[in-house]
Amino acid sequence: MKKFTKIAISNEEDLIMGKSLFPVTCGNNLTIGAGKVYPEINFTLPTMMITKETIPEVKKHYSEIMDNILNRSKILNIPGLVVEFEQLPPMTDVPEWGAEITELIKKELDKFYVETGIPNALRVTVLDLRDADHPPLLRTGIASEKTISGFELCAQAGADILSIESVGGKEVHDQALMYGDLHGIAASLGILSYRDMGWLWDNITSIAKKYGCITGGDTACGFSNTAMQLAGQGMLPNILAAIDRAASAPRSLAAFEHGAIGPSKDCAYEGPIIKAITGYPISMEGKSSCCAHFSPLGNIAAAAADLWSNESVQNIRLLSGTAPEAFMELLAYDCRLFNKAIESNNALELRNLMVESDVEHSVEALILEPNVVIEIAKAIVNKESGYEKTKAAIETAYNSIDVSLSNNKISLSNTEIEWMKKIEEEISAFSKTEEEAVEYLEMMYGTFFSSQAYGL
Amino acid sequence: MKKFTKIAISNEEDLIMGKSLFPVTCGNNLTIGAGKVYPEINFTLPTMMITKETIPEVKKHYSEIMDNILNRSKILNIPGLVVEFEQLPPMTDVPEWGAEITELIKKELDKFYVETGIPNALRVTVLDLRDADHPPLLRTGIASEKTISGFELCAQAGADILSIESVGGKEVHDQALMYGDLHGIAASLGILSYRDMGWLWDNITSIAKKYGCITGGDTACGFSNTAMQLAGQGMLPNILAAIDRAASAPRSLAAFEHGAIGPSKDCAYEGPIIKAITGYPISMEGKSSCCAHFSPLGNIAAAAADLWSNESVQNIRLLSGTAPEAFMELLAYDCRLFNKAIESNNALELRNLMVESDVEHSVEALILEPNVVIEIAKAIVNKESGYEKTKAAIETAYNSIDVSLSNNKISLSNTEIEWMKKIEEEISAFSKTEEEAVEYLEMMYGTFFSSQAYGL
Amino acid sequence: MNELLEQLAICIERGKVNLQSPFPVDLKGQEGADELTKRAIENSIPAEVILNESLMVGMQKVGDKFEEGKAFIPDMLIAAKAMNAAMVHLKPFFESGEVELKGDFIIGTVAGDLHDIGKNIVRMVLTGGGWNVIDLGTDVKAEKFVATLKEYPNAFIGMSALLTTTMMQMEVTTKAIKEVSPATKVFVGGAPLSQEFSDRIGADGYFPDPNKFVKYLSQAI
Amino acid sequence: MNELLEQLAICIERGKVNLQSPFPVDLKGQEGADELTKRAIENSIPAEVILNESLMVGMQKVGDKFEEGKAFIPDMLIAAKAMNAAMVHLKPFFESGEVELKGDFIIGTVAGDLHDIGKNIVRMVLTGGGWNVIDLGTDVKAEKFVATLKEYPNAFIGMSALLTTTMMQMEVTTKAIKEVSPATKVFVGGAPLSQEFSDRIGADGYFPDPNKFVKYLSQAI
Ligand code: B12
Ligand code: B12
Repeated sequence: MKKFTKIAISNEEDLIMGKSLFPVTCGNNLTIGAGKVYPEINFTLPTMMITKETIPEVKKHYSEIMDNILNRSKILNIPGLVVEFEQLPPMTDVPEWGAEITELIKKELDKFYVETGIPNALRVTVLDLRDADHPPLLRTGIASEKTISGFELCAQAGADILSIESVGGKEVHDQALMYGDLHGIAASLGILSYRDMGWLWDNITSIAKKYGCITGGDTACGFSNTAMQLAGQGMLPNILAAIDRAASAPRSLAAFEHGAIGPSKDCAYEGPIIKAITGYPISMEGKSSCCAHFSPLGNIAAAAADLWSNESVQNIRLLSGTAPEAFMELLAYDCRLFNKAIESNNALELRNLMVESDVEHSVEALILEPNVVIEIAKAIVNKESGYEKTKAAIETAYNSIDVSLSNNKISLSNTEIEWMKKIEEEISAFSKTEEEAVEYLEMMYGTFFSSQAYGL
Repeated sequence: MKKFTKIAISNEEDLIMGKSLFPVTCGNNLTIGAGKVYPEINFTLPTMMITKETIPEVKKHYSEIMDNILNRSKILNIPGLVVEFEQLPPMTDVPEWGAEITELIKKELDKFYVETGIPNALRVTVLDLRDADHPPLLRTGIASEKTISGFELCAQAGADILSIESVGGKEVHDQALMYGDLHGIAASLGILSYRDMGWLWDNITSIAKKYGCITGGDTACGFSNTAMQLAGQGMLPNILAAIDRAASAPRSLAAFEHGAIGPSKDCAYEGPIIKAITGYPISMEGKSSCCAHFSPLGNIAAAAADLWSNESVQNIRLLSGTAPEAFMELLAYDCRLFNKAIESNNALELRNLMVESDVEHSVEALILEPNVVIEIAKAIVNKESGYEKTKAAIETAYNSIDVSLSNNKISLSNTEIEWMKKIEEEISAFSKTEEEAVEYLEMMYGTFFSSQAYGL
Repeated sequence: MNELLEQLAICIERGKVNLQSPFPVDLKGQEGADELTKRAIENSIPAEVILNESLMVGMQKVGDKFEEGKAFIPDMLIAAKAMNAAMVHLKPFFESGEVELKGDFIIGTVAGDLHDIGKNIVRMVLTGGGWNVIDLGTDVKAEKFVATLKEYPNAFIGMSALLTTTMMQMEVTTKAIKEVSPATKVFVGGAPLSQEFSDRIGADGYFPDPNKFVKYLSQAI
Repeated sequence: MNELLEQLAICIERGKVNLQSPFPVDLKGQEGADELTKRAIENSIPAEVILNESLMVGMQKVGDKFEEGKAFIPDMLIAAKAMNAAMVHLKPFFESGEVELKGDFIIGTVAGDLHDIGKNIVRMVLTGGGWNVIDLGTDVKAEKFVATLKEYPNAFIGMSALLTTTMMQMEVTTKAIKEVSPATKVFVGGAPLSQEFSDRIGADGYFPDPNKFVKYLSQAI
């Protein structure tokens, strides 16, 4: 296990788009994080079933998508490209299907490279099937085996970058989130998720080594993006979602402690914290992912991005053409702007504009402000265990919000202010030790999770 | 008729986003072109028929769209908004339908203003029905009457800004374009379109005066955007499309000579030339309109925009929500960035990044480079008649391309270079007088148009 | 209203379960729903009065606040917890004729889909609205819905799906249900859906908003 | 190949109509398709040979260049003009047994829709591919398609639509056609369409690319 005891990027001016300390080279000659931001295009099926009978139709969709996005990439003369193939449940459930589609996409990318010389790489995101059981077994059982074999087969079939949106600890986090139980949130992320990430990423790393793939990274999508969605719909306080984001960083960092080297996953909005700590390149999504979900982070998300993604869009027709092709165009133009700024030494100015334009509107954006990111990153590396790191991240995030409130840098509704007080109280009542915290989880959420699944 | 004999914005640094010389105030307290860029959101129906029977369903779509975009506008705390209702053929064909939908939208906007205080305005774009006849009669006949009555009824029903994508001269321009006949292009735009615009906009202006609406402006959509689409699909040379863009500016300027005061129409990519000449605010669309059409102008289009639009998107479901709501979010974030740049005195830097990022990739973008825009604008105001203006615009555009080629600022395929020669030759053979040019049109395209329709 | 009942209503609304519960902060160390209900019974206030004039009033208030954007899901859940603590004491009094429920509602996320946050919220709102909710969880096959319907023949059915590739399971399931019981009403929800989709698959309605849905249901019966 | 025929092929490919025509610039003042065809006939080269070994070769070349992205629509149209100038002289020789066409093709933009640029391109490519195209123009009602089909009973039919609100006219029209003539093949095109849409409305195929469409048609007969 790799320990990050000090942060790689400590100057906030260096936490910037297109530049990482340890660029990653993969696929067809694509180097990520070395001075350019590339589009990472994502897509999914329209309304249809995936069964043995429909597999030919499924493949036809992926072929059509590839034709369209590569056509647009060529016309717009993009400098490089990552394509993400994010699997849907049946594609990992029958891992051969996932592998066949991986092969199909990879072939198209190889042909495209020969024809155009445009560097590219394929990220395959295997589906984490392991939460189908109640409580999830995670390390054992058929769902776990299939998930791992999904990685194996896709690596073999040509995946350049491996990723997953893993779910360990989510069964508890979901509950804690709904009750706004910050202690439960901290313990589920800092202990359960953190432990599962270690186990899972050791496995992924060894598969990646075997086939020469890149270990991209994971995302707290099921955790803090769920919180963000719920806050966006008025169901949770925004400050809780903001703090949940910070709390999820140690969990996502665990992938890197266990072999990941980036580019991290697009929907991991905790990416900048990971980048500050590790120096590895990250993928981010913002306004360009309006097709997949709404968010208060449209511009600020780009601040430190090395890849710029649209998260996902169905293969349906818009007026211009298919939706994947349309979003390919959007990403290409955003990246042109980022790269022109980098090239002309204006990246910092552009970054600051993007940051400032969102921070004044949202407490969730505040957490991604480069100086706040660096404070949280520092707090995390100073602590030993996953639980300690998570508590430190929460405290730092809370303090940043508190200070910004006093400075009138941001403003919150009275309902949210009430929650600030509640959160302050909860923080001061956090269990001191990991053992106590586990006891708390067992008392409150014992029926939802199995200790063995986490090696506890 | 108002004559523009010198250009309003002669310094290329002043041709910039969010700032016009003559801001326009309209609707619910919205001032356009006075230091902020606002979203102009556009939308259309999904696949369905418009008949008496479906009108209730049609209205339900528009209500749903309004609910969604206003909800997103409020969440993202936008500073102001223009909604464009662009009519579909049956809505002008039965002008009452268009008026009823206008009323429905306007009511929602008024309510939104009361609730949120966010300034807003409604642009109604009436459909130009006049090209249904062959050859088009334009000034007479039922199609013409209905088109004009569309304006009358919508103005009455609450439209704040009136616009149209008018079609005079298109019946000839379409033919000339397909043959790559630059002389035909120049004469159809400079004589036929220019004359029709005068007639049409006198009419629109008098209706606007009667009801206190703003006369927004017209667009050469059916002319140079058609050329851009065809060039984008490899059917026409890009340089021809680029030159056609410049050639269409005098035609679109005619609206302003006959009473328009902006904001000009979003799909009028000739907008910056109009803004340089008149000083009135303009609406533009770029990467944000990837839902409606592809283009080589994704970033540069924003350079001088006062409104920023998505052109059009069907009311269908994406993964995030409906497509109009998703594009509302996209526009809101782009505008946040523009406005933050303006606020912090960085607009010029941002503008230059957006300009430069596209110009190196496309000759069509080159025509929108601020210094080229100003040259073309100067050439136009120096000439007397529509035909002279158009020829001057073409020559100036051609020269700019030629110089940029020599400087290696842009590069073109050999096939395009061949066309440069052909175009040079054609320019030198243009008819000297308007009479000769009309004779040429009659000889080449006599069956397609009627001289009376243009008062010739 | 009696001062005690007023205070109890506040405990429900604010989610103050009992003396020990640390939240809300400003009520720390004070008695909660648990103690106050016990006391009300000791004071011989009739159970119906406690329920209708205090507990329900508190729940209603937090529900209203939620609709106005002045409370969140956790506030509602915690209020429900306080309510439960109170109900423990009232239960005996409702022994025979328990509070009447509006009806049965079977809910689940369709086969192949594990997204359940939306579904859980719908369940909560339905429960709060007085429905007896049978939650089949996630990844629920058509047969399971049908089998459960046999147990609760008058139930309404609600399905949730978040994936474009599981939406079509709703059609399969709706057909299976309507085959055995054409009169059963089937409702669908989930981010990628629309009314048009509901119509297409033969379901009885699409609702994006659980509160509006519950209101609609109440009127439907 | 004979030098004269080679030169003639070049005139077709490059769109050099006759001596007077100013384009292409580098052929200015030289003879064009008109003069060279006359000369070939004078030299007693058989009409079939002129057509097949020269004119068609030139057209083929510009077509190939277009597909490779090395020529544009105007290049094809101007080549077609040169071809027409040549054909004037060859027509008499084909008096009785004219060049055989592949078949009839009825095309039009559907009712309510005036977008015709795409449709015109399809027409051009079909004509170039040897089809007898009957172009009904824009805003074409179902009845008009049906009436024209009576005149050309073996024709294929192609419809174009660019608006989401006129797409459904394609269904109306397809139904009307299939009712009177179930065997008639109906094809659809236009930016907002898809194969799925074509299937849904009962048409026989959707083609975004006219060249691929013509190839498909040639194989279909
Ligand atoms: C959170 C989330 C997850 C969490 C789920 C946690 C959980 N326990 O549910 C996790 C991380 C596990 C997850 C996993 C996956 N997800 Co997911 N997920 C989301 C996300 C971000 C939010 C969903 C959510 O909870 N919203 C909040 C709730 C409150 O809203 P809601 O569900 O719509 O419900 C409301 C209404 O719809 C309504 N409602 C809902 N149901 C019903 C039923 C009735 C009867 C009624 C009346 C009303 C009603 O009421 C609710 C309250 O208002 C969405 C993004 C999005 N734009 O929606 C993606 C999303 C749905 N997921 C997506 C994908 C691809 C996946 C995965 C395949 C990812 C992967 N490769 O790993 C897996 C699939 C897992 C599986 N087998 O199902 C895609 C779907 C793409 C597609 N093709 O459809 C989305 C759109 C994200 C994206 N990529 O853009 N996901
Ligand atoms: C040019 C254009 C116009 C021109 C039309 C000029 C003309 N003579 O055709 C003008 C300005 C007149 C015009 C008017 C309108 N337009 Co218009 N227009 C366009 C534009 C920009 C390009 C269309 C085009 O010519 N493309 C180039 C050709 C070559 O492509 P194509 O038609 O798709 O054809 C190709 C293939 O599809 C295929 N094909 C086509 N037909 C067939 C048939 C068969 C059988 C086969 C096999 C293949 C095939 O082959 C072709 C060659 O590759 C589109 C934007 C877009 N994204 O498409 C909007 C667009 C189609 N128009 C739109 C609108 C709204 C309108 C108006 C209502 C605007 C208004 N309010 O004034 C009016 C309606 C007029 C009417 N009654 O029909 C919308 C449609 C929205 C919707 N709801 O569907 C679009 C999408 C623009 C937008 N707003 O986003 N338009």
